[in-house]
Amino acid sequence: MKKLEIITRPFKVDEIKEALTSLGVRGMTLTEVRGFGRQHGHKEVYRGAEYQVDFLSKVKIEIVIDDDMLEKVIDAAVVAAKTGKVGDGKIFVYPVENAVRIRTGETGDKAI
Amino acid sequence: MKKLEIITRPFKVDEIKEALTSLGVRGMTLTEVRGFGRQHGHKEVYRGAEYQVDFLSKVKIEIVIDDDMLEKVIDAAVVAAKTGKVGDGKIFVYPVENAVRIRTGETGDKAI
Amino acid sequence: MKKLEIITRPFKVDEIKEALTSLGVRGMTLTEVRGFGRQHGHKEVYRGAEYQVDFLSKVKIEIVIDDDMLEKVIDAAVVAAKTGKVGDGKIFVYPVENAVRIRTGETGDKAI
Amino acid sequence: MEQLLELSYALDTFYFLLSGMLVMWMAAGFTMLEAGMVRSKNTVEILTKNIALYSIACIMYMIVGYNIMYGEGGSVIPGISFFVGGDNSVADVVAGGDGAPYYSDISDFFFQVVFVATAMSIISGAVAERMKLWAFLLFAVILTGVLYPVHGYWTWGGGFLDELGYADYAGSGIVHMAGAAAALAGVIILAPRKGKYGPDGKINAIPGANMPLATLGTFILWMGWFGFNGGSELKISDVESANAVAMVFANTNLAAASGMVFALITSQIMFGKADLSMGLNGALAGLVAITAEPSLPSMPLACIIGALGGIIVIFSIIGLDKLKIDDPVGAISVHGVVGVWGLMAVLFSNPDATLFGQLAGIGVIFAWMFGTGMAVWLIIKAIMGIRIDEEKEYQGMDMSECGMEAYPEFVGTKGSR
Amino acid sequence: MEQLLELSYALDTFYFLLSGMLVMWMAAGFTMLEAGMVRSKNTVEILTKNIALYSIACIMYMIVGYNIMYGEGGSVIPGISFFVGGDNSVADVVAGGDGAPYYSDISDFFFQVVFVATAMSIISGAVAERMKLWAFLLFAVILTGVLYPVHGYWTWGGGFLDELGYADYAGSGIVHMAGAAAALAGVIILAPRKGKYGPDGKINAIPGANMPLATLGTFILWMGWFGFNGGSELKISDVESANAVAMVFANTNLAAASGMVFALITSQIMFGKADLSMGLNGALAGLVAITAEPSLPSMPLACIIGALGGIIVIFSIIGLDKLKIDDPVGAISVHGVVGVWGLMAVLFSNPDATLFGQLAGIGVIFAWMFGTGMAVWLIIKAIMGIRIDEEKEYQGMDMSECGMEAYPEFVGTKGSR
Amino acid sequence: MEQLLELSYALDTFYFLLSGMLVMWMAAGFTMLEAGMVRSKNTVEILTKNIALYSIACIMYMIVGYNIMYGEGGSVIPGISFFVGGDNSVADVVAGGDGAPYYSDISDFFFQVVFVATAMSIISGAVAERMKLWAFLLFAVILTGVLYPVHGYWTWGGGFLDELGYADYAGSGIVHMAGAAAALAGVIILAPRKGKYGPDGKINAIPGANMPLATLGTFILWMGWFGFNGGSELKISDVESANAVAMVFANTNLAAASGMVFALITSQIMFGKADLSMGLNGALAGLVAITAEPSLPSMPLACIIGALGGIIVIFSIIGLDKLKIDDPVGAISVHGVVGVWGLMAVLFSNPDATLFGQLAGIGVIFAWMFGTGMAVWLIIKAIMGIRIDEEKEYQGMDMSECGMEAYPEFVGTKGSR
Ligand SMILES: Nc1ncnc2c1ncn2[C@@H]1O[C@H](COP(=O)(O)OP(=O)(O)O)[C@@H](O)[C@H]1O
Ligand SMILES: Nc1ncnc2c1ncn2[C@@H]1O[C@H](COP(=O)(O)OP(=O)(O)O)[C@@H](O)[C@H]1O
Ligand SMILES: Nc1ncnc2c1ncn2[C@@H]1O[C@H](COP(=O)(O)OP(=O)(O)O)[C@@H](O)[C@H]1O
Repeated sequence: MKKLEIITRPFKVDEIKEALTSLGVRGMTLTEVRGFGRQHGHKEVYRGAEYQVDFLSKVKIEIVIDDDMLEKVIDAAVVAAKTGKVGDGKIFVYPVENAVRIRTGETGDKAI
Repeated sequence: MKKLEIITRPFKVDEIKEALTSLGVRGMTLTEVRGFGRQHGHKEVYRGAEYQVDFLSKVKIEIVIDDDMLEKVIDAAVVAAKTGKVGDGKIFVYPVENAVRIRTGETGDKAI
Repeated sequence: MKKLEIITRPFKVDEIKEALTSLGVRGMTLTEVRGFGRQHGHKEVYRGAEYQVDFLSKVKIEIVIDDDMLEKVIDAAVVAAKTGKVGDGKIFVYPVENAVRIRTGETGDKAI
Repeated sequence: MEQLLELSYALDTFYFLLSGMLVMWMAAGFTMLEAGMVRSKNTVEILTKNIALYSIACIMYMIVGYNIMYGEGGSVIPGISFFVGGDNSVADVVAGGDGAPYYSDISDFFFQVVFVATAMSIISGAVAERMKLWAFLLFAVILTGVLYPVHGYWTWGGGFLDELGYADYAGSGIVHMAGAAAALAGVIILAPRKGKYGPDGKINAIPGANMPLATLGTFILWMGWFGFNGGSELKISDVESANAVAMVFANTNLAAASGMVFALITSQIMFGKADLSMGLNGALAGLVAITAEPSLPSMPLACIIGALGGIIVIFSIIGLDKLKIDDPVGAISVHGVVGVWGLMAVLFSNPDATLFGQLAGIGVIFAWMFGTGMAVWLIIKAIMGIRIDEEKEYQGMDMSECGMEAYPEFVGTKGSR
Repeated sequence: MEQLLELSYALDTFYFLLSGMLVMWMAAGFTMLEAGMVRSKNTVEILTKNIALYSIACIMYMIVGYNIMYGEGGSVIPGISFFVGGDNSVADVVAGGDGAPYYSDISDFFFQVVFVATAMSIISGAVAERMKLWAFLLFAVILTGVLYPVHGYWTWGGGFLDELGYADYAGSGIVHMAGAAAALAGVIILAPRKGKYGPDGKINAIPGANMPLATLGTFILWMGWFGFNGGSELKISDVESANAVAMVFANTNLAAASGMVFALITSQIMFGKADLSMGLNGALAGLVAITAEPSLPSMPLACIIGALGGIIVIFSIIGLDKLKIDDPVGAISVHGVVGVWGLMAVLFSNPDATLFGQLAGIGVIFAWMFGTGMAVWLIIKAIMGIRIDEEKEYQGMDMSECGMEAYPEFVGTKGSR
Repeated sequence: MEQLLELSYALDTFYFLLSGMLVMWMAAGFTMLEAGMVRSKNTVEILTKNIALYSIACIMYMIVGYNIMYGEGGSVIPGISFFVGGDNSVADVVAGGDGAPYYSDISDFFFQVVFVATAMSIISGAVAERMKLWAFLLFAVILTGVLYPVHGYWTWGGGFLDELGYADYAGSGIVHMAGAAAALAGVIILAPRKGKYGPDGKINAIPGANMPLATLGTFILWMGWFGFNGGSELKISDVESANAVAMVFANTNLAAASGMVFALITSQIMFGKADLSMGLNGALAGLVAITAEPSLPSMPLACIIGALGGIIVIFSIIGLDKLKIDDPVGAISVHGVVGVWGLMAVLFSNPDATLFGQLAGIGVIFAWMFGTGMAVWLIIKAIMGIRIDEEKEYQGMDMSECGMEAYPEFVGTKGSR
C-alpha cells in the first residue's frame, strides 16, 4: 500500500475527485493547507503598510491505494491538477504499512 | 516507531483521547479534514438548486508511538471510534524514521 | 528523500521559514492543527462551568527534502522553533518514495 | 384648539409608532444574541426560528390575540373576536375631554404586537439546539394567538389582576417572566442537549460560536428597550408625561449599565475572569429588572435595582445548571428569575403597589404560562415530536432542518461536534 | 396660531428626518444582506461597493439629481439646475393656508436622497462577485445623478406618468422595480459567475458565506422600511395623517411577516427544508409588495399581498436560475418581479388607480431603466471593462480589487475556490 | 397657550431622547468597528471593554460628571455636587417666556451622558490588543467622572473657553479630539503591539479579523451621528430650529459620504487598491470634521469639509505609523487630527468664530486631556500595570482576560499568532 499526498490548487479538487473515482479510488481525505514554494506570494498594502503574503491557499488530498494502482492514479492526478502555471504543486508517495477499517476491523488492502 | 493516522468522526475525539491516554500515549495531533468514501454525502437544495455534499467533516488524529505499543493502541482506537455505521473511518500505519523533541533535542523513542 | 513534520507553536512559523529558506529549502506546506501533549491545556470557566482546553493550537510544517539536507534542516528547525518551554513540539522524519511536480511531470529529487 | 388636539394626537401617535419600531428591532437583538450563543452548526436554525416567530406573532396577534387581550370580557374570561378594528375619527379626537382618544388605535395595535413577539423570542433561546423547528413554530402560533393575550387581558386588558392592583409598568412579569415560564416548561420536556451534563454530574461548557454577534444582539436589545419601556408611558404630549418618559429613558439606561458592570465584577470575583457572556446577561438582567417600574425610582435606585439584577442572574444561571435545566442563552434566568426580582422591586418606589398584588400577579402569570405552556408542549410532542433525533443533533440542526450551513466556508470539523 | 403652525412644521420636519434616517439605515441592511450572501472571498469588495454607492448617491443627488427630479420641466423633459436651494422662511410657514410649506425643504431633500441610494443598492447585489468595483461605481454616478431622477420626475416630480394616474405610494416601481431593471441589464451583460451553471445546464448552488449577516441585513431593512413607507405619507401632523402613518406601519410589518412565513412554508413544501435564505427573500418581497400602497389595504389584505409576494419570489428565483440569469442575492426577483406584483395589487385597495395607469408606469419605468441602464453598462464596458478576469474571479475580488480579505484569519482554502 | 407650551416641551423632549438614544447606539458602532479591526484572539476583550466602558460612563456621569460639567463654578474651577437633580415643574414650563425650560432636564442628562461614553469609546480602539482590561476600565471611571466634565464645563458648561468664543457645535474638539488626546497619552505609555514594527523600522500590517463587522460599525456610527449632531441643536420646535436640524442632518450625511469617497479614491491612487478600512475611516473622518459646525455650511461646503477630512485621515494614519504610534483602528487620526481640522473649518462658515478662539480651545483641551490623561495612565501603571505580559499577548487577551474565545469553533492556529 502507498499513500499519495497531492498538494495543489483548491479549485482543482472536484476535477481530481472525478478523475480518481473513475479509476476506482473509493476514498480520500482532504485538508486545507497553506503552501510556500516557487510560486511567490504577493505583496499587499493594508492601511499603508506593505506586507508579503507568503503562504498561499492549497489543498492536500491524501489517498491510500494498492501498489498496483499507483502509476495510473498519479498519472490521472497530474492530468487533472495541471494548469501549467507555477504553483500547481506536488505529489508525494509514501509507504504504508497497514490499514484498518474501523467499522469492520478489516485490515490491509481490504480496508481501503 | 510508527505513526498512526486515525481518520474518523469528529465527535469521537474525546473518547479516543481518553482511551489512548489510559494506555500511556502522551501526545497526539489533531487536524480537521474532509473525507470522501463509502459513506456517501447528502444531496441538499439551496435556493432551489440541488447540490451534492461529497466531503464530510472528519478528524485526523496523528500519533507517533513505539513499535511495541502498536497493537494495543490500534485495538483501543478501533473500540473507541467505532459506531458500526458507514463512515467510521480508517487507521493507517506508517513507518517513522526518527523523532526529535524540539525543547530538549532528544531523539528517537525518548522524544515521543 | 525524507519528509520532515515539524509540529510547533504557531508564532514560530516565520522564523522557521526564514531559517530553512536560507538553507536552500524551496518549498513547505503548513497545516493548522491542535496538539495534545506534555504541555497541559488550561482550565477555563465559561458561564460558571469549568472546562478543560486539552488541545492547543499548533502548526504542522511539512517539508520534503533530499536525504543529504536532513541533518542541517533538522538542526536549523530546532534552533528556530525552540523556546525551551514545554510545548515546543516535535520533528518527525518519514521516508518518501517518490515525488512528482505536477506542472512539469518531473519526478524524484528534481521535483522538490 | 382643535388643531392643537390634532397635533397632540399626531405627536403621541408618532411616539407610539417609533416606540413600537424599536421593540420590533428587539427581535433582531434576540436573533443576534441567540445566534451568537449557540454553536455554529445550529445557527441557521435559530435564525430561521427567530425571524419566523416574530412574523407569526404579528399575524396571530392581528387575527385574534389583540382582540382577546383588549376586548370585552369578564374579570377572568376574556371576550373573543377577530381582526383589529378601525381607527379614531377626527371628530372623536377634536371633541377633547377625558374620554377622547389621544393617539391612533392602530399605533396602539402596532406597539402591542411587538410585545407579544418579545415574549416569544425569550423562549426561542432557552430551547435552542435541540427542538424541532416546526414544533417550535406551532407553539408560537398558540402562545401569541391565545396564551399571552389571556394573561395580558387579566393585567393590561383590565381583568382581575389589574383589579388586584398588580403593578407591572412595561411587563417584567407580563412579557418577560411569562416568556420564561413557558420556556421552562419547554426545557423540562425537551431535556438537556446531548453532552451538556456528564454522567457523573459534570457540567460541560458549550461555548457560543460568535461573541461579536451576541454583543451586537445585546446592544440592539438595549436600544430597543428604550421603546419597550419608553413607549409604555403611553403618552408624551404634556409636561408630566414628557418628564416621565425622560425618566424612563434615563433609568432604563442606568439599570442596564449597572447590571452589566456588576455582573462583570461578580464574574471576575467568582471565576477569576471577566466573563463577557455573563456581562451581557447582566445588562439584560438590569433591563428586565427595571421594566416593572422605570418611571418612579430615582436614578441611584434604578442603578441598585439593575445591579442586583446583574448579580442575581449569575447565581441563577449557575443554579439552574446545577439543576440540569439546560438553557443555552440564560433566558430563564434573565427574564424569569430577574423578572420576579423586578416585580418585587416595584415596592421600593411605587406607593400604590402592594406585596399581595405583586405576589398574586407573579403566581398567576407563572402558573398560567407554565401550566398551559406545558400542556401545549406535551400535545405538540404527542402530535409531531419536539426533539430532533440524536444523529441530527450531533450533525447540527442547520443541515437537517434548514438544508444549509450558517458559515459554509469557515467551520471545519469542530462545527459538527 | 403662528406658534401652532411652527410646532406643526417642526413635528413634520422631525418625522421626515427620522424617516430619512431609517432609510439611510437601509443602506447598512443591504450591505449586510449582500455580504452574507456572497462567498467570503468577495466580501470586502461588496462591503466597499455598498458603502461607496450610498455615498456617491448622496453626493450626486445633491449636485444635480434632486433638481432634475423636482425641478421645472415639461411633462417628459425635466428641467436641469444644480445644487439644492435654501429652506422655507418663517413668514411663509406662518402665513398658513393651503400653499404654505409645512415641513423643511431640506428635510425633504434628505428623505429623497436616501431613496436614490436604495435604488442603487438593489443593483449591487445582483451584479456581485464578478463586476469591477470602479465600473460599478461609475454606473452609480450616472444612475443616481441622472437616470433615476428622470423617471422620478415623470412620477413623483409631476411629469406625464403622474398625469396618467400611475399610483405608487412609496416606490415599488419607482425605486424597487427601477433598480431591478437596471440590475437585469447589468446581469445580462456581465454573464453568470464562473461555475454557477454547469456545461450540461446544471445549476450549481453557491451558498452565501455568512447567514447571520444576511439575517441581520434583513432585519435592518425591515426596520428601515418603516421610514421608507411611513415617511412617504409626507405628513403626520393631523389626525388623518397620523392614522394613515399608523396604518402604514402596521401594514408594512404584516406584509413582511406574511412574506416571510409563506416563503418559508413554500420552501418547506418544495424542497423539504425550511430554506432561511428564501425566508429572508420572502420578508423583503412582502415589503416590496406593500410599498406600492401600504395605507389603504386592510390588515388582512396587507397580509395577503405580502404572502403572495413571498410565494412569487421563490418561483421567480427558480425561474431566473433556469434562464441562467445569475443574481446571487435574488435582487431582481425580490425588487423587480415582486415590485410589479405590488403595483398591480394597488388596484385592490386604491379606487383611484387604474389598470392602464399601473401598466403604463410599469412599462415606461422598466423600459427607461432597462434601456438606458443597458446603454450605460455597454459604454462603461467599452471604456474600462466591467468584468474582472477569470483568474481574479477564482481568487476572489477582495485581494484584487481591495487588497485585503474580509476574514483573514478564518477561511482556509475553501475561500479561494 | 399653556397646552401649546406643554406640547412644544413634549416635542423637544422627545427629540432629545431620540437623539440621545441614537448616540447610545454609537456605542454599538464603536464596539463593532473595533471588534472588526482587531485580531480574533483579542475580540472578546474589546467587546467587553466597550460595553463596560459605556456602562461605567453612564454611572459615573450620573454620580458626579454631569454636576461638574453643568454646575455652578468659576470660569476655570467647576463646582462639585452629586447626583442629578429633579425635573421641571409644569408651572415653570407654562410660565413661558425666555427663561422658561422648554425640554425635560432629565432628557438633557440622558443626551449628555451618551456623549461622555463616546469620548471614552474613542480611546478603547487606540489602546486595543495590549492593555489590561481592568486598567482600562479604571481609567474610564476617572475620565468619565472627572476629566471630561472639567473641560466640558470650560466649554459647554459656560467656563472660560466659552467666554473666549470657542465654537464647537457638537464636539469635534470637546468630545472627539479630547478622546484622541487621552488615547495618544495611553498609546505612548503602552508602546506598540508586539510585532507591529520590525527591528529595521519595518511597519508590519496586522489586518483586522472581520471586515463586515467593521463596516457595520461604521454604518451604526453614521446613523448614530444624526443624533449626535442633530440633537446638538438642542431645539426643534420652531421653524428656524427645525430648519437648522434638517440642515444638520443633510450636512452630516454629505460630509460622511464625501469623506468615504475621497478616502477611497486617495487609497486607490496611493496604494493601487480601494482599501475598505481607509474608506471606513474616511467616512468617520467626514463625520468628525463636520461635527464642529454642521448647521451653517452650505451642502457643497459640507462636502468639501468632509472630503478633506477623508484625505487628511489617510496621511495621518500613515504618518503616525511612521512615528511608531500604534493605533490599531486609526482612532487618533480620525478623531484627533481630523477633529482639529473640523474646528478650523468652522471659520469658513461661522462668522462668530475666531481663529484665536478656535486655537485656544484646541490647545487647552488637548493639553488638559493629554496631560491629565498621561498622569492617570502613569498612576494606573504604577498601581496595577497597564500592559499584559508578552506570553498572553501572543496567545491573545481573550483567554487571559475573559476566559473565552470570540469564535471558538472557527479559528485555528492563525488566531494565536
Ligand atoms: N519540498 C516541499 N515540501 C513540502 N511541500 C512542498 C514542497 N515544495 C512545494 N511544496 C508545496 O507545493 C506547493 C506548490 O509548489 P510551488 O513550488 O509553488 O510550485 P510548483 O510545484 O508548480 O513548482 C507549495 O505551495 C507547497 O505547498
Ligand atoms: N483510501 C483512502 N485514503 C484516504 N482516506 C480514506 C480512504 N478511504 C477512506 N478514507 C477516509 O475515511 C473516511 C471514512 O471512510 P468511508 O469509506 O466513508 O467509511 P468506512 O471507513 O466506514 O468504510 C473517509 O471520509 C475518508 O476521509
Ligand atoms: N506522540 C506524538 N504523536 C503526535 N504528535 C505529538 C506527539 N507528542 C507530541 N505531539 C505534538 O507535539 C506537541 C507538543 O508536545 P508536548 O508534549 O506538549 O511538548 P514538548 O514537545 O515540549 O514535550 C503536542 O501538542 C502535539 O501536537
